[in-house]
Amino acid sequence: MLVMRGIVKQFPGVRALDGVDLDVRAGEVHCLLGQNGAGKSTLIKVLAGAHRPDEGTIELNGVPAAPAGPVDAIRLGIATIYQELDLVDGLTVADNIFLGHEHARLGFTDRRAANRAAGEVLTRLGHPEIRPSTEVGRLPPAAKQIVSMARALSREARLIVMDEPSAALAHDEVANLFRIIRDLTARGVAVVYISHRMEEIREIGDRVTVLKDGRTIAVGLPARDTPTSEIVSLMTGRDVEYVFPPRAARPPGEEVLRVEDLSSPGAFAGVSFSVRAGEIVGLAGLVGSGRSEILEAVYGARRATGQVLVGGRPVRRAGLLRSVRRDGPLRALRRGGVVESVRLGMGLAPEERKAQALLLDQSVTANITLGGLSGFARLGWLDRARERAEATRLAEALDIRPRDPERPVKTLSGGNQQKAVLARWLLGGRRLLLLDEPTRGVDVGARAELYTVIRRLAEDGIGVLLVSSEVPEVLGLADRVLVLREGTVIHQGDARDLDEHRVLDMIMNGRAA
Amino acid sequence: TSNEPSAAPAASAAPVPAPSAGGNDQPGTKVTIGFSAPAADHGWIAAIAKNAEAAAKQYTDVDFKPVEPTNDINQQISAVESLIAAKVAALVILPNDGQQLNQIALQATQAGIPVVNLDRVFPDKLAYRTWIGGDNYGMGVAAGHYIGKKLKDKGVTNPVIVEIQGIATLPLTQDRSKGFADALKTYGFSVTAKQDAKFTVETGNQVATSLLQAHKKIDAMWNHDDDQGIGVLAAIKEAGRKEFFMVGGAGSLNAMKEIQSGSSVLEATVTYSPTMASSAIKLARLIAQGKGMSDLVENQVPQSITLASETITKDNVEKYLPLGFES
Amino acid sequence: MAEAGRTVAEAPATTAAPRSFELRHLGLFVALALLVGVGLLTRPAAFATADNLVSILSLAATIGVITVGATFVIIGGGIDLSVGAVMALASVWATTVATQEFGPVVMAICAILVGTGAGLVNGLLVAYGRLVPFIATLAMLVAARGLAQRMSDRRTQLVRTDNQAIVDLATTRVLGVPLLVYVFALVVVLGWILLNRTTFGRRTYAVGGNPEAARLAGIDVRRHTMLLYALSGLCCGIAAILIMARTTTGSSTHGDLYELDAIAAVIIGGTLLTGGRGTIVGSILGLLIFTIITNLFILNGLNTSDQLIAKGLIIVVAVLLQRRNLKERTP
Amino acid sequence: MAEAGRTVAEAPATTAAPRSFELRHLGLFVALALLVGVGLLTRPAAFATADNLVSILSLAATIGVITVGATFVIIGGGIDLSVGAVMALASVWATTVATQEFGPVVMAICAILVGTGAGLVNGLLVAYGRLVPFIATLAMLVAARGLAQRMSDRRTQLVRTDNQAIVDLATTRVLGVPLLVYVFALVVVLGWILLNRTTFGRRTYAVGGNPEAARLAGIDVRRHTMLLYALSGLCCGIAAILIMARTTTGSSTHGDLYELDAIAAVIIGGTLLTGGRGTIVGSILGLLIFTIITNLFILNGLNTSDQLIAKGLIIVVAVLLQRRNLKERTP
Ligand SMILES: Nc1ncnc2c1ncn2[C@@H]1O[C@H](COP(=O)(O)OP(=O)(O)OP(=O)(O)O)[C@@H](O)[C@H]1O
Ligand SMILES: Nc1ncnc2c1ncn2[C@@H]1O[C@H](COP(=O)(O)OP(=O)(O)OP(=O)(O)O)[C@@H](O)[C@H]1O
Ligand SMILES: [Mg+2]
Ligand SMILES: [Mg+2]
Repeated sequence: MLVMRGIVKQFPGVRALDGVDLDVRAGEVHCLLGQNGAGKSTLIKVLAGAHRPDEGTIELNGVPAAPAGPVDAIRLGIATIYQELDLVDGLTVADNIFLGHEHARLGFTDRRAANRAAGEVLTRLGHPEIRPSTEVGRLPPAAKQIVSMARALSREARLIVMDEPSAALAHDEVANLFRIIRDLTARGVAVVYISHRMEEIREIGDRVTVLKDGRTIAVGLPARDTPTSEIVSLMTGRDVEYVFPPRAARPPGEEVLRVEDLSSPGAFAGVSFSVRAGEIVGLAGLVGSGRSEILEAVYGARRATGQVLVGGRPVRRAGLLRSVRRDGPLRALRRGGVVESVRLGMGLAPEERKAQALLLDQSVTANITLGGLSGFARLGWLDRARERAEATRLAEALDIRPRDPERPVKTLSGGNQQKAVLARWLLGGRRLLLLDEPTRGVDVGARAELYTVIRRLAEDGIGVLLVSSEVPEVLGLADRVLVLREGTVIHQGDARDLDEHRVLDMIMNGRAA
Repeated sequence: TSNEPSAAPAASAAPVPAPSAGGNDQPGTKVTIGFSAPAADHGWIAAIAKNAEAAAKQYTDVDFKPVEPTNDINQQISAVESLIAAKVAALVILPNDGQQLNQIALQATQAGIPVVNLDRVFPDKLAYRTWIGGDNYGMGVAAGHYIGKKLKDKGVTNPVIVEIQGIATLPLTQDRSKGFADALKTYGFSVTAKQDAKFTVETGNQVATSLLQAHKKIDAMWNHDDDQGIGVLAAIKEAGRKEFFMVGGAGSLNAMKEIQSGSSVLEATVTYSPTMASSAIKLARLIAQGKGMSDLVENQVPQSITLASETITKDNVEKYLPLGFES
Repeated sequence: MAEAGRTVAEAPATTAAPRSFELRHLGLFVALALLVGVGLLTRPAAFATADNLVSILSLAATIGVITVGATFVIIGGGIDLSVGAVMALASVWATTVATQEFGPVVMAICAILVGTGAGLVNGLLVAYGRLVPFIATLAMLVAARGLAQRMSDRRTQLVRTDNQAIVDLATTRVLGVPLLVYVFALVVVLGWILLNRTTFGRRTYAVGGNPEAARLAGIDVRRHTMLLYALSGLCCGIAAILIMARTTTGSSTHGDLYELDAIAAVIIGGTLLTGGRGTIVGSILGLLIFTIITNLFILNGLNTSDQLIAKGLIIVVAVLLQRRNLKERTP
Repeated sequence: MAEAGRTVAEAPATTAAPRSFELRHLGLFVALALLVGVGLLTRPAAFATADNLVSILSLAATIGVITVGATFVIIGGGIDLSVGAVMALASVWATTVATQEFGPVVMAICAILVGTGAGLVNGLLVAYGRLVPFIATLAMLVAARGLAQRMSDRRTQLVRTDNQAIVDLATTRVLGVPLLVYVFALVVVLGWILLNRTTFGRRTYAVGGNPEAARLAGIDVRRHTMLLYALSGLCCGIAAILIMARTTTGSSTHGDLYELDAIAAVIIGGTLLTGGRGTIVGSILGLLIFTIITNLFILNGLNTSDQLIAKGLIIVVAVLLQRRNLKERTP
């Protein structure tokens, strides 16, 4: 039904697409795979009319159809869920869903009809609780993702493109998403699906196209029968073992963080735990179970009652993994003091990279060094050479591409932006890292590298508090796991004693293990 | 603040003859006089407001009621409306723009409130009872004659004469320029270059700085306003220019002192005295009380009074010093 | 499966019910009430009269119409500095000898066309010329004033007596209220409907809140942006008619610094300068606060300097009262 | 770590070198060059003299100093409308009878303290009072002008002859250039260093570009914001000294509409009003463009109305010339 041939897209300084081919059949789920920066998002933006291709042809049902703009693409029956949330915060859910094709007569909107229709779409998506009249800016990220989907579904589309729709979703939500996708394909709608999660591809995908460095290197592989290792090696050009690094043999050191009876009305209550030096503690739970809020409260970025005690001040010495003084008593953290948290050696890699972490206009270097600027300065005077050297080293360590530390972060692909966020806190001088969905949007190869890096950090005596919606990730990486449900800790214990099934059982049904 | 007696003598309050002999100043029926003028961000306007207030203070039978001065015409209309609503006995109005306030002055008159029009004139004679103001055209003429005569006496031909105006959009500016040009014409001269400033020290300074660059040799300069004149003089000093002489306008204390010292290029200034505000209040009081001017034969206050623009030079500056207003 | 996903938005849905109208503007109403209280205390006889109320509304009318247009532009993520100058230009053009020949209706149409035209030029420069709105409209401010001065030869142009119909807008009263107040009210109501009940309004929020998202949703962001400026220009044209009525003149000096006042009213009213959020009602309340402050000063005969100081303080207090609405989401 | 398959991505890295200084400001230089060309053509004798150049720099000095402060505030995501009024207040305070008793040094210190103090109040209101910058600094504008009028009793206050040292800044020349131009240059250089070579500068970009990210990265966003306004106030204090030197007076009328000029210069120079991006060099070039335009007009004896029209057009053309730098990321 859709045929794209030899698509080329050139950005200043980057050939993002260098002759890409794509064939999609009606009623199939076509998966698009590739490393971070391979060109997936760019390709679908070309398809959606958001970018004009420099070369190449697009045919829809045998008719040449190169969308001249988003309006055109929509008219051609192509709906898109973009990787970066593209909602208008100031408008309601219903307004967002029908933006551009409002329920209106002679320009006058019919609010009631819009709300009703929005409610229907949301119900179809399994989320009748998202009220159409709520302002989108007040929704948590997961709900926004649902609204984005509702928006794509509200158009009578023949082809729906989904760019990493599951990145902001937890396990159960993904299942829900798949139900909807099956629904769509059964009605003959084609779906182009992008994800970095292999098991999803295997579950929902029909065929796979693999992109690498802006070129198609494999077309129409059967999604279910192609071995993961083959796909991964196609994507990365090497064999990656998708395994978690071994846990440390040494027992963890002294406490770097103790949280006592932390509560925040409406988000979580009575949370107590501790993190020791060299230990990775994972937080598992559904989206909305309050994990991000706990991290923020611990970090001092959100009001909460209870106590947070943090280990002594770190020694400031630049260097990736060796920089922490391991002594010093715990001290109570002043509430609302992010500045103090950072001074005491904490670092938070937040959940929404664009809104909470990145300076989009600034260079990769400036983004990486933002958290530890004073480490490169004497009396406020920056040592720019040292700054750049450190940033370059980290960018290499995390394989941030393109390998140009002066490039503005906004021109990086989503996954590479995420790596830049992480790099900020790997700069050194940290005792305790709070990582909120650190691998969101990161490709398989880089993910394995990230795991190694996080484990090495722990081995060097840093405490890590990890939030991830991917249960295997929590179980594989963490030493200890806290299971959250509706803002309370329902289980706390060694990761080795748990398996995915039990954790899912707990977070869904609230049954303590 | 403005009526501390110590501040008054040399400066703001015009020397009004002490209320005594003449029947005019004898206390009469108690009257409320409303007063509206542009916002005082200028020495001359400030002096107007102060003089009006000081004049009113002299009379026990006058209740002075000023409203918020503003430079926004829309708000001045509103201010006058509030005075009409308060049913004052007489109104003294110095409009931001006579034409634009005409309508509201007419309303006041129709409501039976006599309006004393101060300085900027209402086009419609029905809108006011009496007008008192300076002679802008005459001011230009005075400056033109001073400069023309002096250059003629020096025997200069084709002189470079520079004019620095005030706010270009005010009719008074256009009148002054016209008078200046007309007077110069009688000597066969004309203005070489003119630019408008905005009646502030800073704009005077800016405009003069560039004008001095544009004309490397100047014979004479007329600056419409002594307030902005301070900035003009600073620019002249900074550029170290001495080859020409300058005439000011309005008659501020500073300008008079400069003239007196004889050390700067400022040789003369032509007056446009803010004392007119004191007189306006007096007239309003007389009208409201139904009196005439005791020095005149007529029973009623005249319909219009135009002040003469006088030329102050080193020779007569002593006499004017007490009338100078602080810029 | 479906039930499992229920938690996604539950909490916000219940705790964060959309703030109702009254609540959203509560701070503004409190500020207004305080000012009225001050008025009643200090000048009981003069302040609370119907006459004074009408006077306040007449004073607010001209800039109020402009504020409606400015609200659209600012919600749409732009800014229009040229409003005062464009109004002046429209008033001058409408009162030229040539235009006045054709009578009051043509004068009004002329003012509206000139205003809309200038707004359209702003819109073209911003939307298609890709100039930063601040600069494009600043250029328009400067040029429109220059043009107005040139057309009028820097003189104030009186509305001729045979075109008195224009002036009647200010002098004719219906139910004790001058016609121009009705015009003001009409513009506010139409503006409110346009912003809240039409696709144009919804799209304005989208264009201002997230232009990229708007574009991807198939909205012609450029065209919309252009229309917003044209709308602002249209409001300036209407305001020009009102100022001609009130002052009986067209003049290049009309509307000096209106841009600051209009923008301030819009922002006090809770519209974000970054776009995407805001209300007409808030803007009008903000404007009324400013106008009443001025009126109170006039009534109390405060001297100018003290007025300025007091005004500064009052602005701060008024905004602190509704800080919750205005505070940015950053710390 | 991983070596294979990197070639494609690496190649582009070399071509996408950060745009160099010259390139970034190319448009501005072209616009400047054009203006200079016009000057040479129309008034060859008067324009290209050293004297006139010095004149232009002297004219630009006062507002130039303020522009440096405004650049910081705007890059930091704020706006400061109070600059002109604060400068006026500082100039008035420094020229009161009481202050003048203590001689020129105390006068200068007084101006700087008043400026910084007012800036600090702005900063407190914005950072801790959470007022929208536009409103907080508008309130300061109004209040500072009122206070200046009150202190000076609306009179122009002359610098006494025994404090002539202040005025000497404008009249004493070193290498043919008045001292105040050196002061201006010094402020620009220090500002450039602060913005580009220190953590303070880097944090300014962060605070303006994404305040939430800055906060989560451990920057005390509020304190930083407060300091930015204080810095702007400090620049106003320095500017007050320069304006006293140039006009030999302190006056509440000084610095009228400086806020618009300074912001316009900053934006023409490529700084985004939304914060997070911008340069000092761009702002100064923008300012010089404005100053030269005015100078050219006066040299050519253009009348103000035509000046205004021409200025509007030139602004548009100048910005179109460097559109690439200014265009927003939205369509
Ligand atoms: N607007 C832009 N300007 C310059 N370069 C860009 C722009 N958008 C994308 N690129 C570059 O194009 C390449 C492809 O990016 P794209 O976003 O398509 O990757 P992706 O496959 O979606 O990666 P990810 O899995 O991380 O989302 C990257 O090198 C990226 O840096
Ligand atoms: N902007 C908001 N307004 C009101 N409530 C919110 C807001 N954001 C989140 N919440 C609520 O706070 C709680 C935690 O939400 P959140 O989605 O951040 O949890 P989470 O466990 O961190 O999930 P995830 O890891 O996917 O972010 C939920 O009850 C959510 O509904
Ligand atoms: Mg992508
Ligand atoms: Mg979260």
